[in-house]
Amino acid sequence: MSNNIAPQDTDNLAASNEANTNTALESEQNAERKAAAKAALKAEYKELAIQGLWKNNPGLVQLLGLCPLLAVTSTVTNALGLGLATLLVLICSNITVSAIRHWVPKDIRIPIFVLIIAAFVTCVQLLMNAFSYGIYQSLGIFLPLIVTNCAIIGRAEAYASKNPVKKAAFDGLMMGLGFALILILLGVIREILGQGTLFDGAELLLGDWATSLTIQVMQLDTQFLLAILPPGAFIAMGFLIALKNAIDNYIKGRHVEKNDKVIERVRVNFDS
Amino acid sequence: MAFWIASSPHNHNHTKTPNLMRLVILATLPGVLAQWYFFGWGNLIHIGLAMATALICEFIVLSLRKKPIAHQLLDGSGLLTALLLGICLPALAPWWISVVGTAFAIIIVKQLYGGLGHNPFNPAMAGYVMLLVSFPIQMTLWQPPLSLLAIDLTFSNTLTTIFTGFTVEGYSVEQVRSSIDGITMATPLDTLKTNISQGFTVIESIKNPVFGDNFSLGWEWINAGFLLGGLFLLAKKAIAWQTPISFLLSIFVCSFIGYSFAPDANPSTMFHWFTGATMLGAFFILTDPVTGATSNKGRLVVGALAGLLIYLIRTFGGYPDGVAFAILLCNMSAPLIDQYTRPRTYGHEKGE
Amino acid sequence: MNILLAILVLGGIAAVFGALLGYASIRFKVDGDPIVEQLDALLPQTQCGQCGYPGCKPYAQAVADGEAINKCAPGGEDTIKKIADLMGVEVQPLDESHVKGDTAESNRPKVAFIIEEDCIGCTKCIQACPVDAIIGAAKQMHTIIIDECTGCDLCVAPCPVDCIEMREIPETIHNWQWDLKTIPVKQVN
Amino acid sequence: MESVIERISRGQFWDFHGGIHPPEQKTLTSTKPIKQLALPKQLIIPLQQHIGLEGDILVSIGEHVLKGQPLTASTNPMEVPIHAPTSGTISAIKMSVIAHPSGLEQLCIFLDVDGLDTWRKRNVCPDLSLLTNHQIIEKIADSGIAGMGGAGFPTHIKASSKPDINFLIINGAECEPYITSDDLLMMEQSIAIVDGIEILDRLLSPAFILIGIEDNKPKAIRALQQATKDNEKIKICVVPTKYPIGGEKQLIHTLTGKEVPAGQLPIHSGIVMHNVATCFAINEAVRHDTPLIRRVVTVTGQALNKPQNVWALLGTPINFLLEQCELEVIENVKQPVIMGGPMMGFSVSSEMVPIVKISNCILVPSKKEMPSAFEKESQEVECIRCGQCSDVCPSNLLPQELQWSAKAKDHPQLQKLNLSDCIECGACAYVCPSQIPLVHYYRVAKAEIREKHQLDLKAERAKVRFEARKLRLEKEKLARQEKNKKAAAARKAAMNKATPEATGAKSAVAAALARVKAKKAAQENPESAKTVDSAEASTTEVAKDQKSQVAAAIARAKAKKQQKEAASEQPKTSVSEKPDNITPTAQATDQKSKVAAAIARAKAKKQQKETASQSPASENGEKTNAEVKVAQETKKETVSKTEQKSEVTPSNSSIKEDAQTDDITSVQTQNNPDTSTAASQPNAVDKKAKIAAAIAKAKAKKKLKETNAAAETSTDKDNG
Repeated sequence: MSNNIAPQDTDNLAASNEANTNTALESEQNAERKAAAKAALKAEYKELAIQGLWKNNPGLVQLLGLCPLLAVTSTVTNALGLGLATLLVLICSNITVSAIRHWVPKDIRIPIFVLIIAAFVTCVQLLMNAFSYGIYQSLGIFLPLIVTNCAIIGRAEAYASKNPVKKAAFDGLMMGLGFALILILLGVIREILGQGTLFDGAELLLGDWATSLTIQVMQLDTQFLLAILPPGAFIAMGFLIALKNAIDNYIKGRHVEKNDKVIERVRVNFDS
Repeated sequence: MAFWIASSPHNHNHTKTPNLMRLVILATLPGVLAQWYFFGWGNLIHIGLAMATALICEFIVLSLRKKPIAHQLLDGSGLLTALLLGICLPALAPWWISVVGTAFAIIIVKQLYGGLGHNPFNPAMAGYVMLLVSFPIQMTLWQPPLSLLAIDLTFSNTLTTIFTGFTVEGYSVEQVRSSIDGITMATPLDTLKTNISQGFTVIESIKNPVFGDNFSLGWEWINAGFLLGGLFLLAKKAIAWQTPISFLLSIFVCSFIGYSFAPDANPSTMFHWFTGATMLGAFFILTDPVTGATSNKGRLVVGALAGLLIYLIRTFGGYPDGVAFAILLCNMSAPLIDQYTRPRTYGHEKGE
Repeated sequence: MNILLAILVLGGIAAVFGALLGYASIRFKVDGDPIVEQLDALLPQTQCGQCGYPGCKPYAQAVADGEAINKCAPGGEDTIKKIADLMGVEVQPLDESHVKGDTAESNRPKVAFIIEEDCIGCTKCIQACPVDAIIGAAKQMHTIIIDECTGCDLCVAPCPVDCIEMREIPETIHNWQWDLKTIPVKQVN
Repeated sequence: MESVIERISRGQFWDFHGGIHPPEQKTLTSTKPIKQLALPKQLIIPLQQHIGLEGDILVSIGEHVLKGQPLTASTNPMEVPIHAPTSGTISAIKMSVIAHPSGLEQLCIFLDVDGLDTWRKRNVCPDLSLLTNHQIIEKIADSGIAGMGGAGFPTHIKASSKPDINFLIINGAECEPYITSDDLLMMEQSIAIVDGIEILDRLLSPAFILIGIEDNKPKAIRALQQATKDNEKIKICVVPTKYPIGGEKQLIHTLTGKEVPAGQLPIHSGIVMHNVATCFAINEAVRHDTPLIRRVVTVTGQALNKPQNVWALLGTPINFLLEQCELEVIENVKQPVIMGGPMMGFSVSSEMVPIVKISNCILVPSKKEMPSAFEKESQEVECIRCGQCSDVCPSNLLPQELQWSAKAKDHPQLQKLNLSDCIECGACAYVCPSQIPLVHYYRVAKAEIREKHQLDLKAERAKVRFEARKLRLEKEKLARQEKNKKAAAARKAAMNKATPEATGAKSAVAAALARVKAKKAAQENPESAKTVDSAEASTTEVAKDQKSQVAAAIARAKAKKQQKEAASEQPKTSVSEKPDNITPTAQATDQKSKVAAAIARAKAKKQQKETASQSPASENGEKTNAEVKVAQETKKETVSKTEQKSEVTPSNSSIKEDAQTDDITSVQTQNNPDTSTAASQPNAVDKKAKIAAAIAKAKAKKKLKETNAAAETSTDKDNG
């Protein structure tokens, strides 16, 4: 659940940028500093992206929000719908939480986060109700349940409440994308195994033009019901996590680095 | 002279797990033969298919896990799983049913949990339940006993039906399953359930030819075969007596209560004992040591619980035969039961 | 009217829960920080300083304050696991700079030993020993109380004549651990 | 109480949980009488043959001992003496492999048998009523009797009278397969056994005496019934044959229906149990003044041509027994030799392992009869939780769960599952279809738990010492500050008032100092003129010696460091062939060596001066040191004396290690011929010679380095 990115404030960087002096030398130095800061910032964003999409993926690693993850991924369309909704809520809530982070008392931050998230979820729900009623219906209860999705409140607590708006937004985007990707991947697996199709019912989400998106991957005589039922989702999820760990181990095995075995020791003495 | 160093005891009674497995496989023989006699070649073909699949799957997983293949492949546990699954399948189910079921049982239920000795669920039953849940149509392709069939089910006919869905002469599975009167038939349990839900009494419904002269044509003899095999295992002390005895007693008590309250809607104990997979479950599946309770008291509790669950599922549940579900539920509760039925150690007060 | 009722009800609920929370915060108040004591109990008490802190207690304090849990080399994986359990964090492998070697031999418990022939009685090791396991006086030969030595090897470095070395505790039938593989099997004739 | 006896007289017993019926194989040996053996050539007598502690050795190498003469003695009640099993000469006292599953060595006395078998003087006691109970117990203790059933608990402790003993149980239930030593003893020596029981009866005065004996020993039962027919108090209880009914707890439960509460001894429940062989030994000791020097050993197994029971002297190496029973040695085939029975015995690792007080059987199975003892590697497969192990466990444990926890090293869970109640009977491993060596897992786990416990204790002690030290250092710091303050104040005061009194005092002190100096000089001159190898090596000399040693040690250490540095630099220079690289390093070493040599020289000079001027002043200080030296020379006595005193343990241990250090230094010095003279004879060498050696060594070093530097590339010559 915890995030390994150390909270860093770029506000003071910006401040230092404003305090430019006129001397050529200093401006040169400033430019250098700027470039360095930019590079650092870039690296930081890159790290955020890696964390969200792979290393700290909310679905695969943090195992957050499993309830909707397993419940609605029977088809790609449903998965996409919920993934987008979650993504939207995550970005918006992260931005808001980050923006008001200096004014939120520590003791009541959780209720406040929940209120913010609930507000955005309601917005998204209303939007979906208005523009893609079909998917709104097929997602059912899981749409309002986004409020209780731990991934969202987890990011608000672990990252957004400690970092500036821009980064929080990016973090929300990446985490949301990571979550949505897993949803879609699971949806693909389950839909192919269960029905042999892909994007079945995409028109519910994307409009009538999307009817043509539906692909018949393979012709099944009978549905493989297990894949569509929740147990199948659990099993598929287990395999996805195993695959992710296997890839990680493989990468780790290739980068075995040897650190110097230096022990910094302290003399256990008190008279010094 | 050189010396062997070993830890005591230096002697052993020379029993081995593979031998135990082989003994259990051997004990299924009467039941399997009865099944062949009454229902034809279908189950034997499925057993063969399942065993081949089991060996292949075990080989693949064991080599992936870098385990001693020769040692574990032939320990008989995988074959036993395949055998039990093959016995349970409907005789005319398509070939891929047994392949998918066995692969699921071996790879996911057994090996992914760590292989022999580590699986919390009985692989055969888990595979069966998976099939039942996933492929309800194929898994109800039960065939009435040969004597009631209009079409002669020879070996070749059965083989082609399993692989293509049609007999050599071109009859479809549905046609094969029809009786002489042209009515599609189901198992006695299924028939009874349907009839009772339609308002027939037990007496009325057992007039259906699938019930035969006694409780259920063919099935009673298959169950008797498994009972025989089970008694053989008991005599050999290969299985603990507590589980099957308490299981059968529990069914007896439940059905007796049901029968005495509403004889019209509840069949007799003998019907419960000798239809479906009761005896197979009692002596071959519930007694699987890996997934059952280990203490004697625990075994009694597990058996009783399984009996109760089977009765409840058969009487009130959505499936006609609840053996597989009941056993999986018991597997789940076995560790908890073990926890609370630990024996008192010598020299300790109770509960110390 | 309805609105008013709703506000009243919600307000009432809020008041009740607030009171409950307030009571709980008083009733279940945790005095002090017992976690340090618990951590200290888990550490092996070799007082070796390999973690970068002067003694086990300071390291326990540091862990409680958020220091990495994987710095105790004498405790090894076992201690790390216990600390992780206590702190509710992930188990980490032993800090790489602390890994001494993979062989079982290098991880066997050792005690310091003074080569008395070479000892000049400088008392430097006595000052270094965190548990007072060395006895001796200035210009007198020193010796180690084997039973008290924690094997921290802090006394090795200060010795000006290199007369202290770490030796493995010899195996006897009293501390033998049923490791049948190590028994030498003799081939006679 | 009555009901117990009623039940027993009806022949009804309680049944304990579990148990197995392994093939008995007792007829291999039970049909032949106990054989008397010829004397072996050499006996190896371990000092410790029982639970408890080693005694102090009474004999020395080369001493001739008589049969029955005690070899060790002690005052500790947990120590049991050992005796010479026959007459002969002590040829060695050294470490040797003993009868222990670890195959580790322990101190043993080697006795070369002279073949005469001469007894020491014995006081045969025809009438026991002349002896007090205390005397009898003393006799038992002096005869070195320890429980002969297997555990080896000192018998005199168990025989000391305690109030309210309900049951004295005599264990004749020899339940392990193959073993028939007690069976044969009961057949042949039933009268003596019953006499021994009567002695125990007198000592303990129990309410009932029960002899538990399995129903597979009909001859022994008949013999005992015959021997006890006059004694109403002794009841012979024929119990069903089942392994492990001969276990103490199991037999108590079978006979009395009582369970010994966990963690308690049977004595707390008013029950005392003795083995039949122990009863026999008690009778021998008390009536015939014969200490425990021999016992019946079953030498059996199908690998032997003549399996039989023998009277073996304690200390007989097993290869002698195997020879006597005609072991078929097959070339290049590993043969398990098991001391004890097949269920609980341990395999021995050497043919020189001696028979001890607890060895009741030597089992040499053939591959056909016990294939599992010949398996190359463990046939272990995964546990399938069949529960057979818990069905046979006599302690009603859950072996399979214990096994999982033992593999996972989950010690709290193991303790929760009562691992400590496991009697290691091996029934679980015997029936396990997965061939899991369960007992071995438990033993390892038990050892780990024990060690963990000890480590915890040690850690706790270290913590306490650490805290104490912290406190002490802080206190000292405060005290020092206080002292400094006071001293400063005093100095100030003294400076301020320079009274005549003060100056007077000062001059008096100065005069005294001068006098002392003069005296010192007077003493010093003749002393230093003398050659040091004069016989009266006084304390001053030792002191000087010490000083020079210090110097030598420093010089040696420095030299070592140099060597190391040089060694570490060598590869560097040899790898890189560029001359630029070599020059600076060579110069650096040169400089270092120069500096080191200079320091060594300076120190040596200083030492010389100091020793010349101030030895008497440091006389007192050095005295203790001299004592240490003396102690080193007479270490044997010190070892034996200091061992009991915990305060001096460190010095004791250091002395023990002394021999080793000598070796090490000599090894070091061999590398460096210059120092060898200085180091190898630390006590006798002239200090000047030593200092000279140190200086010479340093110089040699320097020269070597210089030549190296000059040669620049030829670093490989530097072997110094």
